[in-house]
Amino acid sequence: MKQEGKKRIWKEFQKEIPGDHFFFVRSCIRQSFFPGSEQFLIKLLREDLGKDIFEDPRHTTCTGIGYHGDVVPFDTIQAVVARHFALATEHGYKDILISCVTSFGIYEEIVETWKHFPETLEKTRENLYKATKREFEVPRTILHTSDAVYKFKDEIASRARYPLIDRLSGKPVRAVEHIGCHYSKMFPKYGVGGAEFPHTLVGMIESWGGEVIDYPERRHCCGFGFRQYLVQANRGYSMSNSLKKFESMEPYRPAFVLANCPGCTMFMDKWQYTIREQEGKTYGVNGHGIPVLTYEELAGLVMGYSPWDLGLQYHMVQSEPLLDRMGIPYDSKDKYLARDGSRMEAPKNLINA
Amino acid sequence: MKGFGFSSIKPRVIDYDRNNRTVSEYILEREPSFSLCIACGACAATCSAANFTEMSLRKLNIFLKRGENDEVRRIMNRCMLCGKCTLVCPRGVNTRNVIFITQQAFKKLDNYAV
Amino acid sequence: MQFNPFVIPFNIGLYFIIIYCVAICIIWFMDLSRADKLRLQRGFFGKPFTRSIKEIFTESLIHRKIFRLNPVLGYMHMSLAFGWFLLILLGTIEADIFGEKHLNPPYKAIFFRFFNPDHGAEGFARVYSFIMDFILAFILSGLMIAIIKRFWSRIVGMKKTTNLKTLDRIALLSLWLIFPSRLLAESFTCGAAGSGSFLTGSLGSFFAGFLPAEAMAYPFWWLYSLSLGLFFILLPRTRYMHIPSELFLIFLRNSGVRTGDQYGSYAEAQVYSCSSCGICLDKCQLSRSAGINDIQSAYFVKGLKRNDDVYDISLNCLMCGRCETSCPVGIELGALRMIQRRAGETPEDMKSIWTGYMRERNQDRNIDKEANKKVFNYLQPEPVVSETEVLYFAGCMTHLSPGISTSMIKIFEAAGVNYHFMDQNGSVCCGRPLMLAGKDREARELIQHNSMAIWSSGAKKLVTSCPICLKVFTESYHLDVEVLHHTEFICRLIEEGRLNLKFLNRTVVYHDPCELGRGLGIYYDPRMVLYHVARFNDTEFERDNAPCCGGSLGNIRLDSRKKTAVASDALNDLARSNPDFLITSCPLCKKTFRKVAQNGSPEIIDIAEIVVKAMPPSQKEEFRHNKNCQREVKYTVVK
Amino acid sequence: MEAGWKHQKTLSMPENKERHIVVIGAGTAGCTAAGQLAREGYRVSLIEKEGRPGGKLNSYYQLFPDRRKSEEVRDFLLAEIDSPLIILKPDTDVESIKKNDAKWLVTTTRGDLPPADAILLASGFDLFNAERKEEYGYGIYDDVITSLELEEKFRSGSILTSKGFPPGRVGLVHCVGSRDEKVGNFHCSKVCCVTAVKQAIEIKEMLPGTEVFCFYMDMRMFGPYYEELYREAQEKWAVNFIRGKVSEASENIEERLVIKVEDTLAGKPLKMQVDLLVLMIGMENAQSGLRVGEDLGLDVGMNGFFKVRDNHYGNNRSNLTGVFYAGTCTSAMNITDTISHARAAVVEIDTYLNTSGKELKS
Repeated sequence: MKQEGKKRIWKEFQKEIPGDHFFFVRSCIRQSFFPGSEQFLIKLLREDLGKDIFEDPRHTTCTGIGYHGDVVPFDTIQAVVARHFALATEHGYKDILISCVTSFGIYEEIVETWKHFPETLEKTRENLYKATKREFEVPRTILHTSDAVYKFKDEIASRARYPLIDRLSGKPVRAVEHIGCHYSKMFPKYGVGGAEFPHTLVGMIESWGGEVIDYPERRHCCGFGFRQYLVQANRGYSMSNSLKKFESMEPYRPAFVLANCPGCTMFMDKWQYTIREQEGKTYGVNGHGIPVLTYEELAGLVMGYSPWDLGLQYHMVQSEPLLDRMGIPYDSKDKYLARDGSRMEAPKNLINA
Repeated sequence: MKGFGFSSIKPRVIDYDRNNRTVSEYILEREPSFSLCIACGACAATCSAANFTEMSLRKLNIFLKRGENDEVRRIMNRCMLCGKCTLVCPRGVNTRNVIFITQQAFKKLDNYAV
Repeated sequence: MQFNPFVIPFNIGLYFIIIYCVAICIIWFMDLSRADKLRLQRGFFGKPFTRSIKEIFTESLIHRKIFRLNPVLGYMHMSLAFGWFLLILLGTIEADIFGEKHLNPPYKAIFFRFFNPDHGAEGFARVYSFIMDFILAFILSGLMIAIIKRFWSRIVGMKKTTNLKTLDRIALLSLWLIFPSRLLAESFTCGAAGSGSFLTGSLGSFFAGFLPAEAMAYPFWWLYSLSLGLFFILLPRTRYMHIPSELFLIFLRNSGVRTGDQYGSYAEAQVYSCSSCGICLDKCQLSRSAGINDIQSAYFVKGLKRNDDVYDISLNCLMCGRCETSCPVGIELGALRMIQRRAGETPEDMKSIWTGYMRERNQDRNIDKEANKKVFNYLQPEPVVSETEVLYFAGCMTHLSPGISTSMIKIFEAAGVNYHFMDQNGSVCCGRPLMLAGKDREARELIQHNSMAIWSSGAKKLVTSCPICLKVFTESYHLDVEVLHHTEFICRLIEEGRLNLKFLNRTVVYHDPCELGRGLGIYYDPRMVLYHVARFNDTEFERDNAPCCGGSLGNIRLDSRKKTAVASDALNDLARSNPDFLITSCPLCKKTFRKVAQNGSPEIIDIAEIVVKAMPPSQKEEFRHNKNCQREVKYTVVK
Repeated sequence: MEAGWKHQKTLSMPENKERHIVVIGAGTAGCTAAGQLAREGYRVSLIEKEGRPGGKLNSYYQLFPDRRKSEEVRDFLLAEIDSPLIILKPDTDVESIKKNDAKWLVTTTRGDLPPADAILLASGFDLFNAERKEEYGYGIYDDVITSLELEEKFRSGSILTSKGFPPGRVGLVHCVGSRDEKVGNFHCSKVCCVTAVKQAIEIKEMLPGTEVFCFYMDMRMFGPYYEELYREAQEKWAVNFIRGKVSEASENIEERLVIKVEDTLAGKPLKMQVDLLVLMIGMENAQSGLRVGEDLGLDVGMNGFFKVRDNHYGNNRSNLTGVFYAGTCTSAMNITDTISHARAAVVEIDTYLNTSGKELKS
């Protein structure tokens, strides 16, 4: 495989990422399943990098799940998104930083629609005004949080205390990345590196000292597919897609999966449990599962923050094997400490625990 | 195994590298015209059995060449060997013999003779 | 002197072959089905016996059929068979009259001259030895031809001759040696004794002139005896086994035993009765047009004899029946092939040569594991139709040549026939193609299905346009309706005056489809019809000698190029007289011929189509207004 | 619709030798036209950006359908332009073309040319840049190559994978950059199908043991003996044809290519490993030609090729009087059609220059 070939493509798809003043909108899944990530993102940008990231408490879900589940019509979701833009406009922000790839895709879709069909923009302005007396400007850039982390990946690398190096062999830790479909498959120009060979996560892993594996089913969807997982009977379809990916990555023995989409992260993490129960199989080395991390979690680890503060313990697949590899010290006792210092009951059936 | 109310689905994909294509080779060396099929479907359109079933010599041809043997088993015996297909084939494939040998081959294959 | 060691080889051979023949006949008899046993017994003490004797005389000795086919060949066979027969017969009588005592052992008759070099040269004795010499000369002349045929087959007007295996060669050699050695042996003896007639006598005296005849004679008597003995010993493993087995076969046949659909005594008797004369080779269009020279019946039967795997050979045949009609021994070659097709491939353990002397039976070759599994279970019963007089079954192939079915509809309408188009929306196959592929069990299912449909219709007549269907309807269906091919049906309509046709002033030749002609012997009706409508040209390629179009479903293996080759040769033959039309009465033949038709060749149409051409316009239109007209809208579009 | 030209054609009119025609591009079309023009007595300047004439023929191995060596045709072209009336200018690019009443003033990188009476644009085609079809990973996976690179392998006499082994299985992907809205090409490049069939046969000739697969959308065997070649590939060489456009390629752990394609005739997706993946890249209007066209103000059709005056009877004429087209700058063509088209162009020019009143009546 020729790296320069990929680099050539990455050059073609470089997107403009502003360095400061982000209007932050959250992800439903992330804040409920691994809140540590978003928490750390804000800390990272505000405190460590000293950037201005603003979050308006009045902002809501983008209703994307409803939209893809065919219960929210396009006009409605346009209005909801427009409302977020209005909030941004009110606070004078031009760059929206979106925590969820689904939302990200929807924002892109809507902005593109407005570009090609200006009348829909007018209609939305009208709808929004009627409903909320709010007005808005279309933001300058639409960013995914992974874009922001990508932007500062080298600064993070410069503060790295535990770079992605295998403590035993001294070799780079080998990992696979998974890009959410709605990040760049719909509009390659919005994704760093385009649709076929996105650079977002590859860039992070490589600049933090790791090595990325390109495996046959890399491009394949994790199976999240709203219609599939929303109906219990259809979840087999959803799971089979993840299964396909794991089967395909297994021979490469990846140390972890890095994903930039809430849905992908959640499902590739949780399906490993289901698959173990149903097929009796796990895909990591010596019977372990493969930890699935968000880029914030990875950044945190690299920068030396405590895995429990980052919320790694809330994953189905526990990351101890990875921590050992990276030589990150931890104390499993502190995993489930409550605010008052008392220990909470640990969850059952975890993998790698 | 726990009851999840769902389970994983067997992939539909034709895994060319895993499939067993010995039958196709068996046929090819006995009926070379087998290779000439362009899947125009004339045979399937005129087929007497296709009136009543999903029998399609066009598909049979493809499935054989891909080694999708279960698919072939499913339909091959529906043929009445009436020979209309042979008359309409634009490539002069001896279609009747193709099916005839296919049935023969699977008899052997299923007795582990092929 | 009544004995001499040199007769021993002959005796051994003779007694071996007699025992063998008796034994095999017993085995064959035992293997017959009960019914056949009874038939044979009844046959043996009844009219069939005399018929058999007559046939044995005309066919096995005189070889009448071969004579008709090819006089030279006929003479050759006759001289050898009949001549030898006379030689033995008269020899025995001779030994009886002139010998010292009556009732001699067989060798006495054969080597009579040796034991009685001279029994007088006057009166009756002189005449008798003349006769004996004459017969010998007769045989030798035949032998001469045989030898010539072997090396320059064309001289006797045969394009091809069977090629032999080693054992056959030895047997042949010994056969060839028998009579020359007898000639020389007798000549020397006579030369020494100064006896003998025009052949042995003169030749003997000539030799005696410069050779020690007395001494020379003895070795030749040895040679004579040896070659006889060897010939007899080898007989069962060579084609000459046909001589004894044909006798048995004739008895069986005349008492009404038939091949049936399983391998058994009759089949085996037939196999052994094949003399590999090779007459079938010239008849086979595959050798002539397609350059296939290893599947002809002679080779097929030989393969059976040797227990080779002849499955592929059996499949690679048009089943046109040309060889069968020409076989002088009257072997049911088609039936034998069908048995093999049903049996499938010959398992290895069946192929051993050494089972030769006491051949294994292979009835139970075809054990089908899923024998009870239905394959066409998807067929739904046909809707019951209202009372009709005639049920019309076009057949699969006719649907690819709709000119025929539309013409038939016109004819029905014109003649005011109350009919129902049974397979208007596509037919369920009649089952014949499956049978031809040796899949009788599957065919049965289709037969069952169609039978139900036909019964339920309550029709009196079943008319089909496809000879293939017709064949299976008549032979394998058990129907309470009269089954007719459309040629027959049209013929009747004409004879009943229900169709008035104008005479087309065009010349036509007729091609007899295999299944219709040789298959079912329907030769009269199509010709009757054609006499009515056009100027009928006879060709030499008619009736039994009609060529196969090459498209036959009988051949599973033949590829399309070779089919085309067969078709175009056949078409050229038929079209020699440049007629306006080549008429056939089989949709498959029609399509096959059309494929190879040049712009020079005649228009190829079905008999039904020319009949429609011959209808006066008024009648052509009539069907539109006819009361019986069904689905008139559908059929107003015939142009 | 414009009125036809007056038909008063005569062989090599005496005044022709005063006339000068600039032919841009010395490929198949350019050389043929130049030669024919010289035969008609015209003075010709033949401009070629490459070092030598012959165009793409210099890089092909054998030509379909009769598999003759491409050099043969190339040499025929060289013979065509071997004439005192033709001045060949290799390594030369057109800088500008100005119209001065009836004359054309052509400035090249090697100085000005004498005023020309007509311009013949024979700038030919560029092959589609396979990198634009990212999903096939051309330039990323070592064993993904283009049809042109395969031709070079044929010329070198050995077909090896990047690891230096003869490939056990080769896949040929039709319609790469043709009939593909995703890369903005709606047109069919016509010759790729038959090229694929030809190359499949050539692979089989060199490596009889190799499995060869053609992945096609439609088999467009438009020319004489193309269908026969297709049949030969199936019958004699056992080349496999799978109807379906390859969707993506990737590498497995043995670094063997894995391709995904919908087997549209089986109605199922198909997954297969191949050692070599050949992309049958299509034709696009040459960039060099487009630059000239832009400079002149020539119309470009929606397929990116130059727009001819009339698709049926004016397909050598441009929207400018005195500027003519020959060959693949107007549409995808095979060599046979290109040569005919070039010859037709000469007739057009000749008729144009020798009819009363040089202006087009339209």
